[in-house]
Amino acid sequence: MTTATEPGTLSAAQLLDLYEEMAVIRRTEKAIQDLFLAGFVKGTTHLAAGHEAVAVGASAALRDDDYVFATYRGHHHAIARGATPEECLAELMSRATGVCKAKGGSMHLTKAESHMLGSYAIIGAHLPMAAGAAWSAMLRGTEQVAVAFFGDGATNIGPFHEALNLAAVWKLPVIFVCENNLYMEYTPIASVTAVPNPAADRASAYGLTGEIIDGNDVQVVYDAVLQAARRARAGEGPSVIEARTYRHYGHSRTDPAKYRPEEEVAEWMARDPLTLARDRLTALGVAGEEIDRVDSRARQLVSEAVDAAKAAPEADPAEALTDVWADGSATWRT
Amino acid sequence: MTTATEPGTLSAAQLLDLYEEMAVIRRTEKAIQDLFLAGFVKGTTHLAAGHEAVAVGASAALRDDDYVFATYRGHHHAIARGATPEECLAELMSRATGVCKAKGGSMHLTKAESHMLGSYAIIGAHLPMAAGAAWSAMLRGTEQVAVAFFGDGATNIGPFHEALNLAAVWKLPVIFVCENNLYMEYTPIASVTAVPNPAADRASAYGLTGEIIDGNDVQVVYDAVLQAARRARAGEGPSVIEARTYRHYGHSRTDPAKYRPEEEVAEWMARDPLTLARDRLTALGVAGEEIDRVDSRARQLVSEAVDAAKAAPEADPAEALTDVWADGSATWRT
Amino acid sequence: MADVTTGNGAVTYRESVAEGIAREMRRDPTVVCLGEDIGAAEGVFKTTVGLFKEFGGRRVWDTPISEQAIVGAAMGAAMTGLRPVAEIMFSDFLACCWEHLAVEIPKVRYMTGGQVTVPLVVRTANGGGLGFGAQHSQAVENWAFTVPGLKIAAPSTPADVVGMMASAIRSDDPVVFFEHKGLFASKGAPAPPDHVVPLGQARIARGGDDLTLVALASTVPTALAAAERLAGEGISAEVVDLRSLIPLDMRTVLASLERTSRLMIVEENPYQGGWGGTVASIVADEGFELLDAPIRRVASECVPLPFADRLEDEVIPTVDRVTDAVRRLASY
Amino acid sequence: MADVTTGNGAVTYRESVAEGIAREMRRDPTVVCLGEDIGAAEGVFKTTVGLFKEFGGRRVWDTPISEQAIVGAAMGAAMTGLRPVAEIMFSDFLACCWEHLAVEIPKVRYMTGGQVTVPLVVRTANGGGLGFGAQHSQAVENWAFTVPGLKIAAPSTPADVVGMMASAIRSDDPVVFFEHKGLFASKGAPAPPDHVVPLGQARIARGGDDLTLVALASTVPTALAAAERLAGEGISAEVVDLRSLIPLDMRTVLASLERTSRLMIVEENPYQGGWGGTVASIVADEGFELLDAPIRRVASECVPLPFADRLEDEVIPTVDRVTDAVRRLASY
Ligand SMILES: Cc1ncc(C[n+]2csc(CCOP(=O)(O)OP(=O)(O)O)c2C)c(N)n1
Ligand SMILES: Cc1ncc(C[n+]2csc(CCOP(=O)(O)OP(=O)(O)O)c2C)c(N)n1
Ligand SMILES: [Mg+2]
Ligand SMILES: [Mg+2]
Repeated sequence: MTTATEPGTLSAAQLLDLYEEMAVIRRTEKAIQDLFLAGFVKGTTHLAAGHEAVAVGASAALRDDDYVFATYRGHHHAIARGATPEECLAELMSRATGVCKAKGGSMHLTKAESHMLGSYAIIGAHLPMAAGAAWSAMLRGTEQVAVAFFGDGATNIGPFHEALNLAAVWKLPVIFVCENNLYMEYTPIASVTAVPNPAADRASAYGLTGEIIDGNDVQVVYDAVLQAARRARAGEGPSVIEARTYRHYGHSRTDPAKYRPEEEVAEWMARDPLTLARDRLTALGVAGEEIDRVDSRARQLVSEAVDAAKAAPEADPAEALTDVWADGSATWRT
Repeated sequence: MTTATEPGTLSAAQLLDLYEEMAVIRRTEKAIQDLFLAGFVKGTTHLAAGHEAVAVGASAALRDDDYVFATYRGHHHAIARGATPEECLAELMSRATGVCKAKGGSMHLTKAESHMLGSYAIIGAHLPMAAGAAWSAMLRGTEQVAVAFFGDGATNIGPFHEALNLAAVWKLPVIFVCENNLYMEYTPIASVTAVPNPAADRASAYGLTGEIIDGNDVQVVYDAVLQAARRARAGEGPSVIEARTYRHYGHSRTDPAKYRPEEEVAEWMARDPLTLARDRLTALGVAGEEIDRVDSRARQLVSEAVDAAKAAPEADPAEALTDVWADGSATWRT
Repeated sequence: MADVTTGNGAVTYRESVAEGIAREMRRDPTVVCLGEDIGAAEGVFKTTVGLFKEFGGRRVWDTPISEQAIVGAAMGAAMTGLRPVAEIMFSDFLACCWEHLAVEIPKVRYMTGGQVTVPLVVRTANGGGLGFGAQHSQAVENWAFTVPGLKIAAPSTPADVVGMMASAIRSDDPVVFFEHKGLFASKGAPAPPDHVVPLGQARIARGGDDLTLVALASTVPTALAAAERLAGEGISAEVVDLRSLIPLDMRTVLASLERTSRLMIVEENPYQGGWGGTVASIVADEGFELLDAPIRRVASECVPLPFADRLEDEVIPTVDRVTDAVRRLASY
Repeated sequence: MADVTTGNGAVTYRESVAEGIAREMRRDPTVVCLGEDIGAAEGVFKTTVGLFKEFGGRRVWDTPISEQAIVGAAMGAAMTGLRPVAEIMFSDFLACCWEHLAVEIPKVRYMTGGQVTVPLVVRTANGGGLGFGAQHSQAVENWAFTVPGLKIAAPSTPADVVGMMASAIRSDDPVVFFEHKGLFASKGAPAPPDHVVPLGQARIARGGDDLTLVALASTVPTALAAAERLAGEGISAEVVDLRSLIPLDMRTVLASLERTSRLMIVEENPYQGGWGGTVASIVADEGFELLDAPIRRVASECVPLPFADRLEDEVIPTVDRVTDAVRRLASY
């Protein structure tokens, strides 16, 4: 991961790295959609295509040992924090080589060894966990930061409130990043939320300032998270960042997202995070062919990952009865 | 109940009625404390002495068919909404004549026939219920209002957040009245809350304005609730009122409340709601003897209530196995 | 999960949910629905299709993601003249409003000495078998079963969905109504007009003499399929569909045992703390003398639900597991 | 509830809670406590007396009334190097954080394929008998028992409190630690230094030949008092203190039954969905041939807890009810 030290100072090379990560995520999501339709991926999926800049920009602004907690829409965060497309695809395709041994699935991608501490499928649940990880970092004196990514819809559930209050009172090094994509499932967020900016407009209820940013611009996300992380490490407590973004697919599975007005979709598609990053790269003098090269490298990487995942052995049924307890077993009685 | 029609227009006679209600509550709380120490009241109690003006002022501003939901510290609300001291005392003394047949106890005083829909002992639980009652009133077109009374400590729990958001989004005729007595149990509320005014400073997170009022001045409470109720009936949605007040006893049972600074206690004792009301009455030209007469009537009423409750038969053990289901039974299997 | 098809005119379990609610909404104007995405979107499981269109936004309310507010508001509304039907999308999310469901709703009538009545229904999609992973696949009917004061419905057929929905909505007591995700696509005979199935009456889903299989919701088709297979081997299994856990119809179970003398309980919730434990304990007490063999329970393994199909099949009762277990019990 | 006094040097169950925590906090600097009013106020049940004084505000944290944040933060901290001990004041309030306790904490290890470990303890005051009413008196050990992935401790003596607290805090698995409100004032022998009682090992609290009483926490003294009374009538009851529900020590129960052939389970949680159902069902399966009589369960009635003492005594298992039930079972 490429880390600048000051906001606004990402070099062309650094930005190109971030572009590549976003392209990899985008290709992976596309692959997953295809694999789902082809019956290789079971259950459900919540694709994050369109949200890439949030994950990649934030991740680049963090230390490798900072903690990340994500939602069921978490493929982008898993990959941005070091899970490979192959192990994610293998997970979704129920392979033994899946990042969670095919026991988690799409909604629970986790890469603990790189401090990506999980994807959680109950709305709001992981906000207190992130506060707890930050509390732990604070007590252990490690200057680590914890980040919780969550949707606009999550701002209306109880744990959001409890986590933000606790974090503020204890001045915890935690960053709450709302990926506001304007919808909770099929319902426009405005129709079920009492304030226009679901996260930012509530920061003051916890004595915090809320920041609304362009979640499709990787540079902007990077800057905002870098500064929030700096405040957190300096003991200045939590931050609330509301990153406005948009999903390219429906909410889950085969949802065609017909409930979204066409103009809205068109407007946001024009603001695709990959397009915005490409524009920035061009402005920094990076040649189109160079970006294309990166693009085809991403395509190549994901296509190999798909093949490898397909070729991997299916999950072992014996795994069903392991990993409940720390001793590896599932034994609950004598 | 005596109801003025405009804020600030309570007559001396009306105010004297409210004074009397407060005096009755105060005497009842004192009686309960004594009965607890004498072993007549089992379990626990959370006395509301000091909070009388909130219950009495609010109640006077409401229609008889408006709904009230209270907490485990709810004796004052039960009495203000029409439960008699005798049936409350009987409840606490485990008598068959208790307002809940001695099945509820101190924390659950309820007088449904006068729309006092219960006292709830899990912090925050009743805020969504009040929203639901308001929703029901709205749908039934009755112009009833629902009021939830709760403590400062309750503002940090999830249901507070969910209830306020839902109420605001649905524009429900509900009034959220926080009795901010500066402590959650033994802990100063400021030490666990991210904003100085736990309820009022959060109203904006739901697009509402929060009002901070003197909860010890019955006229002030009356005015604030009257206006909130008017807004609610006019379809203007929920209100948040933070009434600053203070408890005269400890949190519960025999808590001597040593954690409160002496000067703070003294300051608030000087602002006893009964004293403030007496001052207002005097200013309105009511003679001291008249107030004293009211006081002794209250003392008399409560002392008779204590005697009657003591003389009442003990709760019938057979009652343990009734009232689970609407058919009166507790039968769960064939 | 096997679909139970009954030829022409068959309807799905899924559409029967909306049908059951609609029938009651037509009958009684105080019935209102609330939940996430149940209105214009018609529910993530398409179990509220048509309701918003027919009854409009004053009867069908979309909510924020606020399970405590949903169930808490339903309670307040039920206490004040409405009959709310609250949807909690996945039964796993009952955990988010467990306080209201376990500590408020079932206790308020009792603790007020009978002063208030709480006629509400909490509907929820329960159970596994669809690869939704650990947090969207639990069978949690046993959670509700730990709480005195809740009625618990868990239909296994489309007609029962309609008939039990009628009972649930008309009930003056709170009802948790478990709709099984694995059964949504299954088909069966449509409910006749005015169909009402009382809560607390088990149904003999298949007669038999050698052994009694007690099942609920998803495990009814599982038990039936096992019984069908075993019939070919000369083992005659009776299948009792409990239909509801509270009230619990032990009379039907004990009556069946009087003939069969052998009991196997097939439940989807985990073995530890599963409802079958209580059923078994009642039989081991009151039906002790009827028994010719040990009581067996086929329940889910005591692990979270895994994502991969092949793993999930190791955890949830399958026709294979039930068949094997019956063979062993029959030859005891 | 009867106090179990053992003469001089006896300590209370209540003070043993703080002692047990303090011992572990001295041993291991990663042990931290959080909860409402547990710091300077030393806990509403006085079960954290001395901790704030000895370990200070960096180890003992007062929280807002935010049960979800308490347990959720404990989970996040446990995943990142601490061993948090979270207090949920009354076990009824586990309902407020049920989502974290039932759907997050016990599943995260499994659903990540073993990537993370969650070494935390959630301590809580459980049970009735003190006139606290419907929302502060529940025995909810059976709620936890429905959830695979939680260990469940419920000690009945002061020494066990200390020894099991050591095991719970040292455990790399999440443990729900039920402290019984009715036992806080009871006394017993103090725990020796370095006392560790492994989870999952039942204890024969009293030997006997005619019948086995399986008990837990508050029902251990109840069963012992009943056994004492019955001894005078010539009935010799063995009392097994399960100590923990998960792991569940069925070996000890079945071994006892090999001698006594009669089983009665005494549990405080309600009969419907009580843990005794699972114990009974295991015995009715694996111990079927050992049994000379029906399995009986004395549990709480299936109602919310009433306030008045005389009513509460009708609901919760008492020495009288157990004694009567044993007499009937012994003469079966
Ligand atoms: C407590 C809970 N309630 C409901 C759901 C079902 N659900 C899954 S995603 C979702 C919408 C979430 O919207 P948002 O937070 O905006 O995130 P997005 O999906 O847009 O990324 C809902 C309601 C859930 N998972 N958890
Ligand atoms: C969910 C929940 N957590 C904790 C408690 C224990 N408890 C009872 S009263 C109380 C303090 C409440 O403080 P506040 O809301 O300010 O009300 P007050 O008692 O001051 O009137 C606490 C923590 C509870 N009843 N419910
Ligand atoms: Mg969204
Ligand atoms: Mg307070």
